[in-house]
Amino acid sequence: MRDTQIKRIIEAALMAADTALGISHLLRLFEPDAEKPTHEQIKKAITVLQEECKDRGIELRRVASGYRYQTCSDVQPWVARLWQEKPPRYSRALLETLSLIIYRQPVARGEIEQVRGVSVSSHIIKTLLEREWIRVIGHKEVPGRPALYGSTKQFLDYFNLQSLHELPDLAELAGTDQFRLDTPAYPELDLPEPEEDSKIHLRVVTDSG
Amino acid sequence: MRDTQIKRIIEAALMAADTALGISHLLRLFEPDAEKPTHEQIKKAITVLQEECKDRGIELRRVASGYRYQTCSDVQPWVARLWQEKPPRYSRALLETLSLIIYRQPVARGEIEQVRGVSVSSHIIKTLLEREWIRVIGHKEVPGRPALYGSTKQFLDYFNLQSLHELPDLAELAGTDQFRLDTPAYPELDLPEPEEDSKIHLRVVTDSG
Amino acid sequence: MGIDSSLQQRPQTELPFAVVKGQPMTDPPADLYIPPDALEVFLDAFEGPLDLLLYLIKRQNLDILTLPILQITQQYMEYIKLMRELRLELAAEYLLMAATLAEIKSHMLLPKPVAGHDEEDPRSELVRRLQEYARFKTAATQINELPRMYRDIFNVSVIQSECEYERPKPDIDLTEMLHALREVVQRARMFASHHIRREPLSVRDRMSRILRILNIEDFVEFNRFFNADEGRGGVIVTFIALLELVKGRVIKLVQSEPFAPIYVKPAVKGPLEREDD
Repeated sequence: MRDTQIKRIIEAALMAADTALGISHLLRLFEPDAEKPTHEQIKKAITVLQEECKDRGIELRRVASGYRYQTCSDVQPWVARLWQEKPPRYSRALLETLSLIIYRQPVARGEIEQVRGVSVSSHIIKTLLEREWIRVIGHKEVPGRPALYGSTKQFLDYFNLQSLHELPDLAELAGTDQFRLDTPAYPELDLPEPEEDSKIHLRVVTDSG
Repeated sequence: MRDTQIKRIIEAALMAADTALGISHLLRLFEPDAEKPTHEQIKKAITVLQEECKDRGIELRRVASGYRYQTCSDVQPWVARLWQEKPPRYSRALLETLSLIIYRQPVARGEIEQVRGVSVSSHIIKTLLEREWIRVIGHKEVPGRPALYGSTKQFLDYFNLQSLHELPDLAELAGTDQFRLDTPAYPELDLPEPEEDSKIHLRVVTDSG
Repeated sequence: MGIDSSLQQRPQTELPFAVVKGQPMTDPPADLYIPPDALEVFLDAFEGPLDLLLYLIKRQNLDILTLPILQITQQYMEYIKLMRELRLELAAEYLLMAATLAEIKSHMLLPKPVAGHDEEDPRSELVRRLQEYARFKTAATQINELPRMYRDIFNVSVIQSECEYERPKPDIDLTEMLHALREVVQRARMFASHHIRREPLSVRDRMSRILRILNIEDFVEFNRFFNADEGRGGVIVTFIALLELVKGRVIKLVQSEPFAPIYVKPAVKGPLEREDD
């Protein structure tokens, strides 16, 4: 492979990646190729790319975890205005996915898709994981071993909640009168005060002799 | 402000943004400045930046909602290896429904069903709406007031288009008068999408001598 | 009008309509010797009767404009017959098309009306529909071939220089999220098959908490999940949460012998798959 092509690939990869990439990571991009560039060739390409940034609004910097392109600090005042004007917003799909994870946790992606009727993009899950509002708390023992998601302490903190119990019940939300999809599964099971006429009589024997 | 500086700011802003930016948006980045560049200066800077992409792994492309930097499609095989995940594949049913909405807009579901000869699943419409490739642009004044769908800017952006005019003319797609069925209308139709490990090999022989 | 005489002479049974596992099949199976899945796969390959017809026409390089209706009808019916013999659920559209074809066929066999009276060719409507559908099929193929984000092209996203400030993350408020939830629940209600049970959050919350404990310790004694301070309600919630997790095949209860302590462990050992999947 010619040096120009190696350089083009590395430039595109570093520009598209959302994290810094080390040289070994960049080498892996060529893994399946018959003709792989050497470590030195990659290094050389990076040096050339760095030189090409001269007089440009971006630079190719080396940070702890590898190389990454970033905007030059002197143009930052203008670039920052991109977000002042329009604060970024989350999509409806993300909000729905998050709320289902909160209320149906521990929940697998497939169940969310079933309720929503559309597939859940990996991007949404990634964003929620990155924000640390959800995390993987287990796996289902079915083919594919899907991850089960649950909420985090950071989620509670963000919404200024002490515990999930401060959230309204699903039934309340949907309007109790019309919300009768199914017989209420555990009608009497609202913590902390179970009703007296509870239908379930359960005695847990913790210490049987 | 000197042209080099304008160019540097625009380069950095376009590279940092995750959506395409129009010229008026770019102009607003300079809003609070004493010395604002003109529309023409911005345009000129973009042209210079586009020229500078020659021989590089990225390009500055104009799509429906503005300008954006993107990786060149020829380096896709390497760049795609950055992510383990495969990009979603869309079914023929979804793509056919989408193409009907694109070419026939504003179009109601019933008309799509008429042309395709089968019912359109809600799942497909929902997926297209959620991807924001289509939207409801009105309602038909007939009983039931069915929704009329049309395409969006996001569709154009996603498919690397500046406007719908870049799509081939429907009439050209298969010459109306001389309709040749040997045109490769069925690229994948030798039992489309059989699973790799499918144990069943079914070939339908409609005409053996 | 092309009636294919050879096709008519050829006995039905000599026409292999399918090759299954390399074996040509000349007989519609009396028993289910083609796995019905195979035909379902085959039928799934088509986007409906128009698509199936286009396929039949193309297979034989027939001219759509002089559509040899008898030949096509016969072949189409053969598929339909096969599907029905296999008791596959056949979409109504396929049967409707069969009726249309039969009607056109009978019109074709009728003597032509007196000259001067310009009656439309009975095939023309079907030909028009086939042409129209074929155009959109091609259009779909072309759209699929356009360079597409995240498949062929990728957005450049350069990090902002770290010295100034971090890029703001979107903010949401609780009511916004609850509103989204209400909508999705109400939408889901429209599908009768989906059940969002009216479950108190407490059970779901407890299920998550149990899993979090099991993330730290792999093997936890059953009793340890119960806290007497929570009262009867708490015990019930915990117990139901454990049962739900067992039912959902997320955890397992193990006991080495009768009356030995019961232990709880994750059903799946460790995150074997990518977590972001």
